[in-house]
Amino acid sequence: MKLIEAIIKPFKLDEVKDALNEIGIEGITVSEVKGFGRQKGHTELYRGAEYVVDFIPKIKMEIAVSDELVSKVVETIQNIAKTGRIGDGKIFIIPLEEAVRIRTGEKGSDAI
Amino acid sequence: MKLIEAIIKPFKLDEVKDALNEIGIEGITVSEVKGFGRQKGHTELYRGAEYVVDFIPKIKMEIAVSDELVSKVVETIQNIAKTGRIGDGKIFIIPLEEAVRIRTGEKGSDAI
Amino acid sequence: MKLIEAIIKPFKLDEVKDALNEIGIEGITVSEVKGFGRQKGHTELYRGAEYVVDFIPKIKMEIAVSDELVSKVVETIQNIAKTGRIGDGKIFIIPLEEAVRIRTGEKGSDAI
Amino acid sequence: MKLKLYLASIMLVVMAGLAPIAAMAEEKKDAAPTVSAAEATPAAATAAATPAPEAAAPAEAAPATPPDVKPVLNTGDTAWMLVSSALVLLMIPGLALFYGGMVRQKNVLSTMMHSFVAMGIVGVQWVVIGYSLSFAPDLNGMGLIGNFSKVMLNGLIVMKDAASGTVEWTLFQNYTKEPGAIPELVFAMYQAMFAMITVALISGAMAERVKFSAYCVFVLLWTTLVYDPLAHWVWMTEGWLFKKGALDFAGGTVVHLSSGISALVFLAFLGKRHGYPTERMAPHNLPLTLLGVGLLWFGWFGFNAGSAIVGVNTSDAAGGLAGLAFTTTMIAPAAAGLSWMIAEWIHSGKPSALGFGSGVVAGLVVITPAAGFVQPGAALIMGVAAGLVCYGGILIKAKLKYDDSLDAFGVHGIGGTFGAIMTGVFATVGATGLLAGNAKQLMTQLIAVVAAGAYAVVVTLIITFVLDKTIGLRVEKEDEIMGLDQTQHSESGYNM
Amino acid sequence: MKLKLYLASIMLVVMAGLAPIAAMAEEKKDAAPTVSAAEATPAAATAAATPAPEAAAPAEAAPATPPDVKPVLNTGDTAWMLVSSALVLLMIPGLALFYGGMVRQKNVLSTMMHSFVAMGIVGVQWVVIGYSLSFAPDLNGMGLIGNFSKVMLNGLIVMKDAASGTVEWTLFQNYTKEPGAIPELVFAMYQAMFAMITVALISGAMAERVKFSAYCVFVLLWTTLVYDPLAHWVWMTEGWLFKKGALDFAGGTVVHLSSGISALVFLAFLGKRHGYPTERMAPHNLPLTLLGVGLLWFGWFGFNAGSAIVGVNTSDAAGGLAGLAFTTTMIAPAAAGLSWMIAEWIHSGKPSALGFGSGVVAGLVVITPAAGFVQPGAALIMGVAAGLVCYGGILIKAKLKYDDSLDAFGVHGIGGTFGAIMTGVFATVGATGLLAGNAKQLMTQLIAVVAAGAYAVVVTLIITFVLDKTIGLRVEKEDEIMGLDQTQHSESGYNM
Amino acid sequence: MKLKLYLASIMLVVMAGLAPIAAMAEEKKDAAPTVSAAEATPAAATAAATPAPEAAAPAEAAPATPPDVKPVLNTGDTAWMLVSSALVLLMIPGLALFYGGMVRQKNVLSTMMHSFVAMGIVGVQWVVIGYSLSFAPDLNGMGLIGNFSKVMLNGLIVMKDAASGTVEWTLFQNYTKEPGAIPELVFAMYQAMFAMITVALISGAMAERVKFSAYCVFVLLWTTLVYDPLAHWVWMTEGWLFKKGALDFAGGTVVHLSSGISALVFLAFLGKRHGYPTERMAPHNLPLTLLGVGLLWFGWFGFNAGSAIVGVNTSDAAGGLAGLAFTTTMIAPAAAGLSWMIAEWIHSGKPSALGFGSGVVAGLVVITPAAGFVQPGAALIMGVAAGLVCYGGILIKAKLKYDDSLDAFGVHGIGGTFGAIMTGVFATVGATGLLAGNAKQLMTQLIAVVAAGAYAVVVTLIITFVLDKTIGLRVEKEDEIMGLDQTQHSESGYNM
Ligand SMILES: Nc1ncnc2c1ncn2[C@@H]1O[C@H](COP(=O)(O)OP(=O)(O)O)[C@@H](O)[C@H]1O
Ligand SMILES: Nc1ncnc2c1ncn2[C@@H]1O[C@H](COP(=O)(O)OP(=O)(O)O)[C@@H](O)[C@H]1O
Ligand SMILES: Nc1ncnc2c1ncn2[C@@H]1O[C@H](COP(=O)(O)OP(=O)(O)O)[C@@H](O)[C@H]1O
Repeated sequence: MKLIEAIIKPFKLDEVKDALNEIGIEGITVSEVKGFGRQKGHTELYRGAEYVVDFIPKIKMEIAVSDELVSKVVETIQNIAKTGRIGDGKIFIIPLEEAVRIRTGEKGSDAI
Repeated sequence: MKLIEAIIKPFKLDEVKDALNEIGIEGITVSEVKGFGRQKGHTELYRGAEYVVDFIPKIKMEIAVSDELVSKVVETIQNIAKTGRIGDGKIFIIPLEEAVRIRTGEKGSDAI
Repeated sequence: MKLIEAIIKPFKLDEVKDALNEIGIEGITVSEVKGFGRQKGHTELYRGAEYVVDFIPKIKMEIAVSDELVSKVVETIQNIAKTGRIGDGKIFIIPLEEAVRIRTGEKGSDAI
Repeated sequence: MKLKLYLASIMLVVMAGLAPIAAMAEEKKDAAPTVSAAEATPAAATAAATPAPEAAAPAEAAPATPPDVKPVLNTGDTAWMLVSSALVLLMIPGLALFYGGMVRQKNVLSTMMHSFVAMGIVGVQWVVIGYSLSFAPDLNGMGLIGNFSKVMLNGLIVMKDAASGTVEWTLFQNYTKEPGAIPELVFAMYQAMFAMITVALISGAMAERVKFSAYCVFVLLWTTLVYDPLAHWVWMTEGWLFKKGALDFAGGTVVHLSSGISALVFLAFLGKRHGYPTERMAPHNLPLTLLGVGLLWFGWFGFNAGSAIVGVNTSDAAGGLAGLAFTTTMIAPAAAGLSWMIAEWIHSGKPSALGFGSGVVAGLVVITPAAGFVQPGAALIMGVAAGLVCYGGILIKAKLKYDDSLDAFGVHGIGGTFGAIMTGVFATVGATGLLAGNAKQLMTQLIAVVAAGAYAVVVTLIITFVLDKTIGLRVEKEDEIMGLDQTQHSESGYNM
Repeated sequence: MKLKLYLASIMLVVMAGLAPIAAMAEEKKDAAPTVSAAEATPAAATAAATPAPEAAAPAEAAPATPPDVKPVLNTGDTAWMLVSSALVLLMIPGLALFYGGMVRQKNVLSTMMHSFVAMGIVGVQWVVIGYSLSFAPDLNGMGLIGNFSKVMLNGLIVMKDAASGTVEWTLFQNYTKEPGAIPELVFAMYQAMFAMITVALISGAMAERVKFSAYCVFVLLWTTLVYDPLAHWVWMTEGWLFKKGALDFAGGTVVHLSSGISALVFLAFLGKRHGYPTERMAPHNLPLTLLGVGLLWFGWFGFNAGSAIVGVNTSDAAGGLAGLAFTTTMIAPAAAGLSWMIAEWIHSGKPSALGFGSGVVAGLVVITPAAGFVQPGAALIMGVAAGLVCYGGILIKAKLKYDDSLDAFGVHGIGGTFGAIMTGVFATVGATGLLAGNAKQLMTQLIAVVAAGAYAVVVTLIITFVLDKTIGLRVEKEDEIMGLDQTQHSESGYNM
Repeated sequence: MKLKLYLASIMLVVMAGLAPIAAMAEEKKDAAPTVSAAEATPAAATAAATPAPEAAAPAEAAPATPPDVKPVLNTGDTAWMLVSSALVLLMIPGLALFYGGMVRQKNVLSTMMHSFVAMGIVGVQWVVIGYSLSFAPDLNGMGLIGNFSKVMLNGLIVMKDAASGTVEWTLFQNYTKEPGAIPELVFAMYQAMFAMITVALISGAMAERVKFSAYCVFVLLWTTLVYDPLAHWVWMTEGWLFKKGALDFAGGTVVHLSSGISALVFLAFLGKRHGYPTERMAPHNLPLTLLGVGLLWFGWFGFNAGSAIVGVNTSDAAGGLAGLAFTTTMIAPAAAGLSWMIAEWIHSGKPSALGFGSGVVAGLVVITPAAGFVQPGAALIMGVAAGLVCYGGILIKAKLKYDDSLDAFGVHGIGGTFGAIMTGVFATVGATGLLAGNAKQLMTQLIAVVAAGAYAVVVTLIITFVLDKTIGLRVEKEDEIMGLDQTQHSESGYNM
């Protein structure tokens, strides 16, 4: 199993989620993060002072999948989340040793 | 060492934390996440419009533990966080190559 | 490649980020987390009731790096984030199997 | 549980209190001269612009009697009463914020709705029946409730003096011999706002677990069965407590005591919130709460200084008596905010913003019954005491382990009672209290407190019991954990 | 699209409506006696303290004629009008919160700025030219617009009665024969606030996508070209709709109908928000919205009860008529909040807080034109209907699929129209409506509605068309997704 | 540092300014005729309902002298002053929001508490001693401070005219010969609110680092030693600046200049926030700040239009002069909001909501001393200038690198000074300024500014120095980083 972590642009969340559902992914965990990268932030004005907001709001998705699904999931995310402009984000693939469903105690691929 | 990542129902946080403390776990890192899974969200009403809120608020706990503690921790979380109803969450076990305590520079199991 | 996860004190974020930039790290993903550990929280007063707030606000940084950079990054974070007082935080090193840049489809070290 | 024991002992005290009430009810003939005597003494620096003999008139004149002088509109008084009415209305959103900021995020809307929906329900109830029950002529001459002659605000718009050829609006009739007056509709609206806010105060005890439908029915029943009669007793010239000379300038017994004690009764049936007291239930948005405090203080100037209109010793709504009530309404909360804050500073080590704000509200509650009866110095003392007493009031909660979520009883019940009694101690303007040598007034105040409290307790017990057995008071445990916003109203306060 | 079709049919109705207008314009000579007759009948329980013969004076007295009686300052009336002016001003921040809480977080400041900047732009415009266009003597005797004699509030501070040796402020001139009056400056300020808020209401339709620069220009043009003439038509004694006897107590047609219908026109050019209606666009901060409702209700007492000053049948701003308007302004929103809430409860299964709040606003809108003309009972009926009609109004949006973000048309357009027509049905105080046997009044109301609506539609169409072709109405799609706060104002609402 | 140099030069200017003061102090005999002459000219369109000869009376009548006419309560004036007092009180929560929204989340409560606790401390201080120091008869005839005769508001409730048999409240005594008046208690309360808010304004400079205990002591000392004397100088008929003819309608020098300049002095000891100016310190909740702007504007109508009561040329609180002050208080902030916004648009590329809001406050500050003395046109010019000058004022901060967190000096210090001086330029109503040919008035204004500024600087220096050496002004660095809410008050603003 792998844990796929994808950093994407917030407004793509709904589309990506729907696409993953379509290819059979049933569970996703999402959090709001701030990204620093090549994409530059904006400036803000307050009482004559200008602040550069150097982080960009991003969405982090975590998806545990069995090995055979990895490439399909990565591909899907890539296709949908891509706008072609800087700041589209990253996908990281992390080895996952075990997964447990708390409700039933199921383990491994059954759990996800 | 392993990094244990548990997605649980928010109102179980306090209980789980206390139980982990009891079995000797001293450090935990927690964040608020949104879960998509089998459990379905609720609908909201605004001016005649109905929106389906399809994510469920969840808590993500991250706990770095030495190998021998893994099963005990997993068991504890499972026992306490379980309500038996859909949406109880998952536990993921990720390999951890190294851990460092910033304050002292200690490494490995000493650091956690 | 490794995924470096660092839990640090919030007010150190800017310094650490700048230091990492200097050693050539271009991308970082940051989130707000709550830490439970040796450092103790504060109490709050509300209408005669006292609540102990037992979590401490922390910042979690995630940085994907190629293997050769790992030690440099860990060192940098350690140096900058260290105050010497309890609660300075942890650095975790997790194996990373693959990284993908969504915009271009680049893989591996090129992607980060 | 402890709480039920507590209630039982309250009931006992109440019963004991009913004896002297019955006894004194006999001597109501004597009451009128007592009052007018108090007014005639030069020591009572009254605000009446009319000579003393006429000042006694209100008590005598039956409302059916045609006016002796043609009432003339006083635009200044009317302007002030229009404003005061609007100010009291604003207190209700103020209360919604005060309460709403103190609950957990998942219940903010449901808590605010408790106040808002009271504006809706009581707003309609008051027009249909409430004003008539409170301020129409007495139903049966016993001073217990008004008749139905003013249902639908009937008769508040009529030609009053057709004979003289001038078309006129009905003016406020309590003081038919006064040369200046306000339209009765304005008075009716001013009183409407009082009815709205009183029941909303109770909701503080129910927050975070009450069923919305049950709450709505409660609002309607409580206002009709508890508030309307109490208002008649105390503020209508024919009410039995009014005739007995009980002093309640702007609602210490009618508003605060009655709502606070009813909150306690409701709690006995409702029970504690899930997780109380172990779970951390910190206020989710204190800036909203502080804004609420600000709006409450602002609106309270209308509440107290506007009440000069019902004072026995004044002809002017916007005159010296209003000035005095305004003054004490500035002093007491300022002093109470400080005393609560300092008590907390000493007791717990830090002065909290919520503590200061709560003290301000406590000061406002305590000065309410006394606002136009006491001198600035007395207001200062009452204010300091208010902060300390109500701070103590919320500490009791931790002892007795009942769960008055937002301290409706701790602040309004205790503060209202304390204020009503202190009025009997400190009164010097237009009435005399204990310190001015009139021990009888203090006794009258005690009777009023016990009578109003007893009545509120008994009727609320019945209402709550019935609701509990029928609709049910409380949401499911699961729904409570999910939050009332989602489960009762299908929405969430914030989407940030 | 459907929306354009809808607009086309509105235009048709409007054109059809212009025929009777033209026809009835001929009989304007007859209108005056009609009004004075209505006043003379005893059935019309009017508030005039002056005998009936003098009550007809306002219609006759040309503003240039020297006053017959030396005006005397009435401090009570002045106090109430000062307060009312401040209250109406407060409605604008209230509206900013009401609207601001309902948008997504990324647009909260831009939405609030729509209301705030209207205070700036219209505040200056009103002083420079607006007041004169609205309330100066008629430009050409056709009752269409004021002349330039009061530009820069010229002449509102002068010695009025130098002969008698006393130095005096100009008093409000509509009723020169009244013995009590207020300084005209106060009247000018009261009306200034109405102008500010009216255009701000429209912004609800534009939220989350309009370009800030285009909005600013729109505010200036719309106020000058649409609002100022309409105010002259309806509220100036020389305005053609005033002379025709159209009833609009506090702005049903001038304020709500005109802004609501103009919002709809603007939408036809502006288009839907990106993602509408599939994306979830839940209100980001409902406690702010509820606070906004509270401030709006509070301020609306100034809006409606303050408007007794322009009523034909009163000499007193702070008198019985104000009391009546205050009363109906309490009743209708209370009832409408409940009826909307209950409709939603039945229709969707849950009573939402936003629903109750929206109902309150709907009730306020509907009662506005009728506030001083109807009895409490009628206000109750109108309130209940208001909640239902406007709830229906927002459901239509889902059907027709236009994107009126915050329901400026659904609440103000539909509610304003409904209220103006119902005034012709329920009026019994100082005028008579259909139910009192005067079908003609209903016809007059329909004419006023059609005329004001048609005028607003046509002129707004032109303004919007021009702006669309020049500055452009809408921000770039990317900017819209990023949020207007960041892209139009370079700031963000929250940094938490 | 630069800041200390800056202060030193201010001191120098001040010293230089003292020379002409001393010089002109000699000619105070001449001042009175100058004023009365101005009033007598027909050009000065004054609001006095009394003939000119009597208008000069206030300056003559000693407060101990029995009144020549029996004062009669004017309910309209009283109503307006009651409302104005409440409005000014509401400005303080308004300020709490305005400031509270601008700080970082961790300091929101502590910042709001700075305003709220000022209500508590000054509320009590005013009653005990403050009112007497400010408005009791002169202590030693030098016009510097009041005596102790009104301690505890003593004597404000007495029978005033026992001889005639009527019982009466003391009325406002400045104008004993006026036939209409308000209860002195109402005047005392109105002034209480001014004292509260003035010191709260200073807190803007201290936000996010001051020690709460030190702040509380500062509030008490500053109000007693700086504010009370200044109020006596400028607003009491016996004050030396009042006698000299300095114009300050509603507090340009007494309130804004004094608080702004004191803020600057405090800063010299307090130092910058940790991380300033490199760290991003963006406002955490701008909707709260905008709401604060709305409440401030609303309340400011009481602040300015209520101040007609202290004007030399009026007998009516709710009359033409109030109307004029209301008008200018609408115009100036509207214009200033726009001019600040446009300046920013041009200068930084975007018009920010905070910019517009700050402009509104700047406009309110600048028009305050002039509100009842200038025509609408002048208000427009002053408003436009206000936005530009204060926008410049905050840019200076970036240059001089002091850390006035929320621009207490930049807006109130600079705006107040500018407004006071401009009053000497534009005054035409009830007084004449430079443009009306009276250069002397401008000189008088400069003297008042320099005198008030110098006095505030010197006394604040001493207070701050003492506090710094004893309690210490500033929290520990660690506490500052953790936030004042947690470390000073043991609570947190939000738990969301
Ligand atoms: N090495 C990295 N480790 C962790 N997160 C990263 C890394 N590089 C980029 N990111 C995340 O990906 C986001 C997008 O990266 P950026 O460099 O802006 O554009 P792009 O994805 O087009 O290369 C960043 O905002 C950050 O959240
Ligand atoms: N494959 C997955 N990858 C990551 N998170 C998941 C995955 N499946 C479930 N989750 C998380 O676990 C939560 C609970 O899952 P759900 O399917 O609703 O119920 P259950 O845990 O009972 O199977 C989800 O809300 C989501 O946060
Ligand atoms: N075993 C662990 N697993 C995950 N996070 C941990 C663990 N131990 C500590 N942490 C995180 O590190 C933070 C600092 O730890 P703490 O014990 O307070 O001090 P120190 O870092 O000085 O040892 C904690 O607040 C928590 O967020």
